[in-house]
Amino acid sequence: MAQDVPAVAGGEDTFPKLLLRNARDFTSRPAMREKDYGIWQSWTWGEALEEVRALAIGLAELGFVRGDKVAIIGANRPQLYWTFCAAQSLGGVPVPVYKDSVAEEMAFVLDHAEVRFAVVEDQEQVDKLLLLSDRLPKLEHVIYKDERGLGDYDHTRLHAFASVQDAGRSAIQKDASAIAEWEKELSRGGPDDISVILYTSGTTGQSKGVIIGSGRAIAAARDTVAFDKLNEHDEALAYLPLAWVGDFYLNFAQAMVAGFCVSCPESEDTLLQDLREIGPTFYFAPPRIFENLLTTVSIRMEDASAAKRRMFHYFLGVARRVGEDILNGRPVPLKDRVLYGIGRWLVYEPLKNVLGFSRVRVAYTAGEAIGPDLFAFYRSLGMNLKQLYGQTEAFLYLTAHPDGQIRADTVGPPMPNVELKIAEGGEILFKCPGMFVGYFRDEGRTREVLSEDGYVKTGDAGFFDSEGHLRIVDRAKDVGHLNDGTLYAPKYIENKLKFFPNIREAVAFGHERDFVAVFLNIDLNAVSYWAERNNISYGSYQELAANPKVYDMIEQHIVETNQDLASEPEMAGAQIHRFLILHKELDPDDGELTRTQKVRRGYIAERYQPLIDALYSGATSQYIETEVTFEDGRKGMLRADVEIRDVKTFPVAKQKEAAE
Amino acid sequence: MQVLFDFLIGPFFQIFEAPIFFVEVVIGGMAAGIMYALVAIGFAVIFKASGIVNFAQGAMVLFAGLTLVGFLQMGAPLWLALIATVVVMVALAYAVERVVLGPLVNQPLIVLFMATIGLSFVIEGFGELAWGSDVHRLDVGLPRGSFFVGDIMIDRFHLVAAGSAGALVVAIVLFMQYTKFGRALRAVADDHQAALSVGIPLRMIWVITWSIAGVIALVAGVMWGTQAGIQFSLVLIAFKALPVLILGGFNSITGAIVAGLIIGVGETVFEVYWGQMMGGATENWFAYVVAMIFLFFRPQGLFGERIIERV
Amino acid sequence: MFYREAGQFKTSYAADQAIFPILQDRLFVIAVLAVAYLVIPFISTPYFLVTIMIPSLIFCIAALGLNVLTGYAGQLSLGTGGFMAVGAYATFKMTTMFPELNIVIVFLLSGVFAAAVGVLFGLPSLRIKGFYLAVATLAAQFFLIWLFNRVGWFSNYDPSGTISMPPRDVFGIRVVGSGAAPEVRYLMVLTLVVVFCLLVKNLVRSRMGRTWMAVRDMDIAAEIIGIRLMWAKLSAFAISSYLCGVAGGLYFAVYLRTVETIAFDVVLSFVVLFMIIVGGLGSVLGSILGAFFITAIPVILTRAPHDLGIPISVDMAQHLEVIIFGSLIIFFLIVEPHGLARLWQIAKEKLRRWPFPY
Amino acid sequence: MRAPATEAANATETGKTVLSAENISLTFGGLKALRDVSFDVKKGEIRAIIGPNGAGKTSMLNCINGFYHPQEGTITFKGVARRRARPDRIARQGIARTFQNVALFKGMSTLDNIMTGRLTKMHTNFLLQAIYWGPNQREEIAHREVCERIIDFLEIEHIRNTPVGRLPYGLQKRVELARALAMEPDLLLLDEPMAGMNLEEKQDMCRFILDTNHQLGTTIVLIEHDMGVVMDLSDRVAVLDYGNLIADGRPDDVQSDQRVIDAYLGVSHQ
Repeated sequence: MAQDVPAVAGGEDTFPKLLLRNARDFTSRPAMREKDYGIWQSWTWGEALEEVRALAIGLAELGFVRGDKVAIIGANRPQLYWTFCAAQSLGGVPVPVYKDSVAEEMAFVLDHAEVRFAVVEDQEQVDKLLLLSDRLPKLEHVIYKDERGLGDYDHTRLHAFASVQDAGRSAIQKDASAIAEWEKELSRGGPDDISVILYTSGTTGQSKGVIIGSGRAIAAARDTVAFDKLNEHDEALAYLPLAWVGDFYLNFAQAMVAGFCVSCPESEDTLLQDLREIGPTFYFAPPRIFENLLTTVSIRMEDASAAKRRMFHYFLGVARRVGEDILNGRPVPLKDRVLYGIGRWLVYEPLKNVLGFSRVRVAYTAGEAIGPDLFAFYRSLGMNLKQLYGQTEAFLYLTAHPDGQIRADTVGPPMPNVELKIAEGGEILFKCPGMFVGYFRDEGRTREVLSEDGYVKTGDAGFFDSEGHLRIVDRAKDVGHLNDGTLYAPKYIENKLKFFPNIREAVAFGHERDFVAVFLNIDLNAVSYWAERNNISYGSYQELAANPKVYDMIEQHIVETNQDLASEPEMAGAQIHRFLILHKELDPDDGELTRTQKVRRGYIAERYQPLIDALYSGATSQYIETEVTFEDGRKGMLRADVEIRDVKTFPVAKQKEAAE
Repeated sequence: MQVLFDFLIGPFFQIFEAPIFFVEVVIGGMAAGIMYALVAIGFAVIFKASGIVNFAQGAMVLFAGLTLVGFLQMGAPLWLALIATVVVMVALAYAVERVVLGPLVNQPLIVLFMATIGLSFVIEGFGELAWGSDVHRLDVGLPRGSFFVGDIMIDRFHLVAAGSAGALVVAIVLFMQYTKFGRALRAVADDHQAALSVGIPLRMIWVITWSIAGVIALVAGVMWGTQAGIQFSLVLIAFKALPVLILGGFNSITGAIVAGLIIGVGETVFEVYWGQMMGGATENWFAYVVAMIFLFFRPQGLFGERIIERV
Repeated sequence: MFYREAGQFKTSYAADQAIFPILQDRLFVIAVLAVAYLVIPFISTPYFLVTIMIPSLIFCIAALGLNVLTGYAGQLSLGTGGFMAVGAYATFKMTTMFPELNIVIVFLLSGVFAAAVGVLFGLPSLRIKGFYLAVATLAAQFFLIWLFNRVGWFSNYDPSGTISMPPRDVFGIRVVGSGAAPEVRYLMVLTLVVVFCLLVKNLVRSRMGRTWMAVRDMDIAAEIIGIRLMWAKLSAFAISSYLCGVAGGLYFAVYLRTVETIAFDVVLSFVVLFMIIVGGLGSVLGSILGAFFITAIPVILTRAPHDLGIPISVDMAQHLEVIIFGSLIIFFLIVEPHGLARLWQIAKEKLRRWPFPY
Repeated sequence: MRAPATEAANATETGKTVLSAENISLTFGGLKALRDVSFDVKKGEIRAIIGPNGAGKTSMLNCINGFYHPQEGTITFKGVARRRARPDRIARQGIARTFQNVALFKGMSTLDNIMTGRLTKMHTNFLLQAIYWGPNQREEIAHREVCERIIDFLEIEHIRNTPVGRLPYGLQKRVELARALAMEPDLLLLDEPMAGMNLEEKQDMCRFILDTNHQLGTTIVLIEHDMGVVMDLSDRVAVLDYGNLIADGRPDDVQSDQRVIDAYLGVSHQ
């Protein structure tokens, strides 16, 4: 592709400069789209430049000067993306903020970032800011994109986006040199400019403002653009939160570098429809979304005629069997090739079409571990779905799957120009092109995350497998050791278990113990469905969970898990020796899970102390009484004899056989 | 000039020159009119009860006629043939209710109207399939020939026709007035809830109306048959009932009779005194054009209630 | 399952309002046209062209016309036969008076006469609706037939009132009259159908179409949004009769070639009415489907028995035909009041959603 | 920061009279629907007509937009007095309305229904329409844009292409309002815009009516049973009872008017 040579090789070191380049090289190619008034309103790079310029000059008219911070709050809208660029062009710093963050949070960020300007989407955000106005002395101007309902607000500090742009345009009208002025101001920008400050809601305490330097950001973006051969002919759908590094990276930085077109959906409720219409060629989504899509697929199929259903599942079976191999060009018997061909016509392509994935060339998922089956499902349809691992501090990419070496259980090898190393204790450290400059107004914590030799601590634990692919194991602080010193990563094991549809929750123990043992929750839906087919009758979750047949099934799963673990030298030591199925479902109401469904290991450990003791005392069953809270808030006592089983473990495999 | 005279004045001279002939023409027209009225009454009854314009009425006339002839040809005595035919017509009514009206119950009337167009094809085709499509003579021994009142010749058959029409009307009126069903029918005409309150299921009422229409069709069939023989043209002649209805107003039986007479007389007189100049056969369209012009000025017909539109 | 709509997004209202917004549909239509123009004329027998294709196509135009009036503007008409007759006799008179006049132009002009007559007989629609109107239109039907039958001038004083089409050429090719090749006649009619379908489709998706549909769906509401009922209804009558007129001209000149007025009697009106009921009221596609369906049925019914070797007398077949006709009408009114067009729609939706049921 | 409703009211009180009805009397056969009713509508205000069932509210609207022709009295709209004008004429003069029981075109999609509101503003002749491409398409698109603005304004994007017949009642009412707005009327008549709506739908509808009045500056006359709504929305209220105008003025005054109270108590058993 000749066109994207400039994209990769060009010397621009700020995004506004890239904008100028794109406006020059891709003048009439689409830069942005937004579903509005029933059609996809489009802006070419040429028009985008005009919009940004008008806005920038308009902002300058309002007194925006180099170094000013502008908060950007709202859904994915072209105007907001332009604001990033306009601010940067004036040497200002965009600070995107999660639009649904509570007033408290918002107040902190805006105050901490010392924003003078805020560009927001609509009345809702304006009202929020007006509420906080007395706590934000530095905030001078609020600019809103959507004029609805704001007609009779007091406009001394409030401006309509359009009016700001008009101010800019009339300024240009008055004297054309304004453009030159602006471009001069723009050209003063350099690689050391701050291109954005991204506030990460840190797992602990106040959120931190990650400073991304513009030179580094562009360097990083260039690497990844080249890595996936993105170019101005690609299409992306911008639906991720503006304030998240991913969105800024994928839909702003990469778009600027590669010059591809970014489309903004009409609204959250029309997202799927819009996705289908646009049919992006470059797509990113967290596993959760892929999972939901798959669920809706299966649900909708449930209502199809029996024949159709059989056909559907048959061909999905075919795909599961040979899809991956065919895509990776491995030898496959002719019969299967033919079947896959038919399946592609009858199921895969139509399915992708309905989901809007027909044109996807590169798709990424990241954020959390993705279930192998889920991953395989999309891969086998012929969709190039890959995983990446990254961080805000790294400006996203650290590792990613290169085409052709895709594996569900790894996040791929390091990206070009990324240096990774594993500290003892397993924590992953990195140096990379996009590496952050520091935390805004927070020297202390900046120093904390930097290792003395200048590496950044990710806080994640992981290891490289035989093929040089990185595997994320757990949050570093959660990683522990068995008494014999072998590495033990609860989350890693729990995830492996949770990928079985029948297992809802898993809680692993083993830190400073002799072996790994787990509590399990079965997935009531999946297992009850299974129970019906195997005509097992049961009255309650407790009854079903205690059923020996269920135990057998789950045991099978755990054996498989052990097999799997055994094949990974680093993990082999941490195979599961004993397990039990809890007599009740872990429940936020009982404080066992966080509201976001994360297990509270510590609390569970003390609450079920007797069971844990039993796990390590070798008993085969244990009586326990638990206090539970019912929906209506009443409390009650749950008594049960919980069975405990030993599980077969496997010798450490010497070296693992080819990835399957 | 001459043309104007021929059109506007000439005919009246003729009338005054030969008044007897004129009277006979009028009587002939009345006779024809009664025939139309006989068919029209069939329409009216159904419309009154269900608001449906039963386009198939003409086909029912044909069908009834064919069936009667069919039974007679099988050698059945007249009375038996008549009863059998009535039975058939009732069966037909029932079938229609089951197959056509039932499923279409909440559809707009215009849809039902179109359905009856289809129905008329089915009935007609069915009748001819069963009894053959060639012209059948029908002679149920009605008096033929004519006698003189003064200088005016009167056809006995016409009297019979008039008589039976009258009888039919009286019968229907009595039925409406003095029977439970009749009251129910009137209720339906007003509104369906009321009908249900009378305690007769709507569908039942429809069967009954259609049966009545069937019987009327039979009478009409006999009359037409005796005069012209049973043949496909009956369906077309039944078309004439439509303008008659419009003139008379759909739900008025008296209206149907009066209008029938007006049309009958009108078209005959027009044909005799004016039609010739225009190449004849004007009765093919006279009725419709009259109806059309009439509708333009009085959409609800002579005896129909005013149509008021609610907003 | 053939649809690949992902990525087919509209960036302009023009694209969004296209007749076939979906790529696959456009391809399908092109394919159909290609077959109609490039394949059918060369592979099919004259019998097939003359007994099925030509009449079907001609009726497409008539059905289109009636559909404008009844399907879109909601004015029920039983006068189609009459209006077609106007077209037929206009064609005959014009082409005999001015033999030099290009026959295609003659066809198009004869529609104008029909339109005028249509407006005249449409006047009652200003006062009356639905069934009443139907009867009023019967007046047109019967009066017109009578007129052409009785007034010798129309048939150039042919004793039996029959008119027959003299041969005419276009660019040296014999298109009508004796010696006109079926293929040529077919292609000419086909072209006219394609053109008229396009024009009508454009009309009904523009102001006019919306005006008609508004009047059809609720005339009171139509009035309060400023629609002049008279104008709306008469325009529907005019355009409808125009199309019927053209169809009538073709029916006479291209299909029958020699006709008596009886050919245009009320039965013809019903046949066309059935076409739009079976095909689908208020749908251009429906008009086409209906026309082919209703034209094909008799041919099939008359042929089927002897093809299947069932001994069945001719008039037996006729009666069956009549019955099946009627039954179809009732069937469609009950099962699918929107006719074949709707069935097609449903099938298409299924394909678009494939493999999902909804 | 929102300007209090009273201010807006004051602003409009001074507005000049758009429509005035003088001594209107309407009778059907024997029944007197309206007895010598006079009232006026000022530019930019929201005018409510209330009253017990059968008080003649709808008849009043029907007189205003020409369905009924009062036997006595004159209606003056934009300074032009008129008698017996046809509804479509009046519509073209700039009066739009919605109905108590929605009067949408059931056979058409939401968008087409709204587009019908533009019919009077479209002018290409039928030949150009038949050709479509060219002037007609330009016109179509121009008006489509207007309708899309309205769709966006009333937040009905998601049902743009749904046949209105399939919509729930609440949405149908909204579409009907959209169609009326598409006519860009000077005077908008709303006949019980919130009848049969749940609370949420009512709140939305209130918002839309206010926005219409504030942002588009449309003058509105509305009939409504929900007293709360009337009192919040309207600048002035006219009260009808058995065809007589028994009170007319600011909401709070009317509310406290004895005859009004009686009228309502009087019909409470109905």
